[in-house]
Amino acid sequence: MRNSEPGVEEVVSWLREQLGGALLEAKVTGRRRAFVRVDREHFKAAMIALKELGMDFLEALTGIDEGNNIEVIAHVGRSASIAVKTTVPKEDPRLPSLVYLYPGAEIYEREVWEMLGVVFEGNPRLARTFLPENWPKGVYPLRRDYEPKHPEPLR
Amino acid sequence: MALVLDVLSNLLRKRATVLYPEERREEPGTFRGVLGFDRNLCVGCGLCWRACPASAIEASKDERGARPLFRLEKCIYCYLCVEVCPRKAIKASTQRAPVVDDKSRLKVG
Amino acid sequence: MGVYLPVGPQHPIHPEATLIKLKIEGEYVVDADIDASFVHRGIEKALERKTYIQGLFLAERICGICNAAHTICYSINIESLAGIEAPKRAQWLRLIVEELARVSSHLLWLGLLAHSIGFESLFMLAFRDREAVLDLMEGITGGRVTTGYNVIGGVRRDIDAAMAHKIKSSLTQLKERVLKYKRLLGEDPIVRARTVGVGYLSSSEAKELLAVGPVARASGVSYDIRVDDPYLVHEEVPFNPVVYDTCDAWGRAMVRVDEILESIGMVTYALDNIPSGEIRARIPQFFKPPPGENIARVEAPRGELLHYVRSDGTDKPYRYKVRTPTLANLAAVIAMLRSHGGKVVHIADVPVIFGSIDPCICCTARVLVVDEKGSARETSLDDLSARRRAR
Amino acid sequence: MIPKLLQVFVYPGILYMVTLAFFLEWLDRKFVARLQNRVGPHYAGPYGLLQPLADFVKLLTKESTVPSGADGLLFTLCPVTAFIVVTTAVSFVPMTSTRGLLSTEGDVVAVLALITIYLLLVYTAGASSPSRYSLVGAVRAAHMLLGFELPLMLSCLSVVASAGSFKLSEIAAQKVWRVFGLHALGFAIFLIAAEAELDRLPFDIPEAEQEIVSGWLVEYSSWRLALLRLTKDMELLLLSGLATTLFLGGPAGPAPPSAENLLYPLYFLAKTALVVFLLSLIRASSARIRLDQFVTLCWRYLVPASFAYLMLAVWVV
Repeated sequence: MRNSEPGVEEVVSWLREQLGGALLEAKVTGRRRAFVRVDREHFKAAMIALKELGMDFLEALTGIDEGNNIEVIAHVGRSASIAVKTTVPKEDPRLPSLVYLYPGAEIYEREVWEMLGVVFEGNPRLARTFLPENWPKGVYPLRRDYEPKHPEPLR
Repeated sequence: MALVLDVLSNLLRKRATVLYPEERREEPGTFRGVLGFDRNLCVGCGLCWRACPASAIEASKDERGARPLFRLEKCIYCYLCVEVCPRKAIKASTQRAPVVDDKSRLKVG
Repeated sequence: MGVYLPVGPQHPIHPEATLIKLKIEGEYVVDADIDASFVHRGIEKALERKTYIQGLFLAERICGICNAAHTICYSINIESLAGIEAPKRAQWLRLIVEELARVSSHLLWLGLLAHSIGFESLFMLAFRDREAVLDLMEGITGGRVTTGYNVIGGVRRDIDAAMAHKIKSSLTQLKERVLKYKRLLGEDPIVRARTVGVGYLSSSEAKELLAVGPVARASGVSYDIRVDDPYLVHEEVPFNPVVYDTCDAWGRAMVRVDEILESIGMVTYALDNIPSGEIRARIPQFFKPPPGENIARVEAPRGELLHYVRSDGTDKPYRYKVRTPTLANLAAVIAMLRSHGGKVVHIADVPVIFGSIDPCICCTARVLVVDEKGSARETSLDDLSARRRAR
Repeated sequence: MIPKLLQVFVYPGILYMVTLAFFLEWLDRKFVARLQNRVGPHYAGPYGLLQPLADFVKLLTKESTVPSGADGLLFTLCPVTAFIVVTTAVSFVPMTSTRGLLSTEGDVVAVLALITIYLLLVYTAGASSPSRYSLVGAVRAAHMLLGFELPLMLSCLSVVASAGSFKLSEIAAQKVWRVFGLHALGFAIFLIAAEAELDRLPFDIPEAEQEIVSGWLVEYSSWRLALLRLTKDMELLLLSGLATTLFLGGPAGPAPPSAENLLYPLYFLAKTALVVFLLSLIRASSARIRLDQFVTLCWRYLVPASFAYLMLAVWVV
């Protein structure tokens, strides 16, 4: 018994209808895969539109360092997986938090914040979870400019 | 309490544990084990040490030219080198990694 | 004023290297937070430095128990990125090994559940029965746990008739054992007393907190990637997803035990109807997929696993994201650990609740731990105890 | 005088009790292992017989530490007094003949009192060390005390009522098996209460590894821990010996009068082994219940059942 979620084309057409011009790019790359790009201001509107359509499951938040800006991808959907992409300049990496839409996203946002430095405004607890306690502030390991030293043996 | 009968039935069953040093577990014989290396087949092309994900193969030389030197302590037994070697000089085996006290005995080839 | 009790990373019995910070009043847990920063290995950063073929063997070691899931997800991800299609027989073989890995992972979890409620004998018996499945895995793939079986383009070894017969016979024996455990979970008064109503997660909470896998399916959320987004030959192998709606640790136990029975059925069916043919599509020596990005999703034993790759045309991925099921369930488990809404959580329930999501923290923590200031390791220990005293 | 000293320290005395305690621990570990399809102690001595002794000696060689912030005197005093208390209790139990090493009027009450004193020592031992885990363990031990104390005592008193005497040696002399028919209830209650008193599964709540590491034992090391573990073994000997005397008709058995003092210890051994077998069976087939569930189990089922058994023992049997 398949989940009662709409198909890929239906979602993309709904987004096009809801966001109109703000939807910069939308391509369906498989039976259940679609990549959609919006700019920063309409990221919140796009997520609300998806939630109204019944896509109530946020799979993951991916952060990618693209030189001078950081791309954040929100993977939404149980059977069809829609990737909502948006870019954020490195000097001012701020995005509205998705916690009020998906309370479980708090952990994903903490991870992207810790690894890439994208601040999600409105996240109740942007606390350190995955990096060790003595990790220096402001160093984001998943950024391209970060060169990991091979850990020397303790003794 | 529902496990009482099952637990009592274990009294009649032979013990499941294997007393390791004296007895050995009979193995299916398909284990991906320690690498073997045949120097005469090897032409020193270097495909193996480029392919190794754990950089466990060192490029070294001997009188006959370039040749790989396998470090078993880093090897993860993924057998990429076995597949990539054009001359089939690297041999598969089902022998488990040896437990040694000095690292020099962990070099193969 | 609660007392702060750390169920710490070095807890001798705690299966995973996480620090659960509990605020307790008497025997009741009032608040909880999780710090999973103790076993970070930097898989995602390392994957950016390895070629696609080498990266497979790193992805395989993200998690010890569900490594079939990770390798299948990685291979499918790169294959659809590069437009390669694994041969039919390879997809059937992948399905068999994946379901066998699920059986071994769920049996391991059953042992750990028994251990967390102090049921020593069930722990011993579950692990004894799991040995049969591990021997099968070694027979088919050459490795008990780190199988190295799936590669980009197909699988490495084939299953011949003798091996198929051996699988079927030992799985039928295993099936009786698992049916006995299922009856035990249903009838044993002490097991029921320790799991029924423990770790309550209502189905609305499960949806909100984005729970996945058995945790979601035990709370009435019917979400199984093998049904919703089939990736191997799941359409051709009949199976019905297991959904319970008791929303508690007992429900999760029953979901996992039923899934073992489902998987045994799938493997036996697959062995009878497997098509013949090639098992591996050759890929070029220096493999460079075209630039682009791709998402692969697999139903790992713990839940839905997502791999995302972004390639820039070179032989190394530009970015490789792995989101493991335990990361998705972390938010749900924090909510379960707090006594809320009339449901009181005892200290004795903490291992059961945390164990009920079948945590695999090594999967979840994947970024390199690097000491910037050389001797940081020593200072952090004093710093850790200093902070504890200050609290 | 010498034979008396010899008796107290060697034969039916401390040395014999300690070897018996180690033997029972070996029996229990070996039996639970067999039930779980394992091997159990195997390497120390023939069939692992010397394993408990090996553990004891190994612990003695370890460095003995007293945690800072612990109440030093109490921390050391508790293991020693606990051992003395339990050893005196064991000396009441008739092991080699129908008369124990010590035997006075009303020594059933004395044994029960000594058991309660031991349990209070468990609480002070846990409370005296500063670690959070031992504090939680100690409070749990005290909490459990309220649960199983009453059923244990009532089942003993019911046997005293049906035997008509408070002296263990007289009860043992009657050589009456009180296990069949109505007495099976009393025997079952005693076994469950004994399992709880020995902190063994399904009632090992004060030492629950998974939750509070090893409860009140967590800060103890080397000789103190060795002594505490020996005391636990002695307690196992005490309770199974008590069960033999009260319910299985003491160390008596069909034996010609001349070979009596040779066969009685063997009978005692066989019957105690039977009791340890039953205790191990309970341990091997159950999970651990929570503290609140334990207290409800005691007060809702065990206590009324033991009262009922007391009534029956007095009027019917």
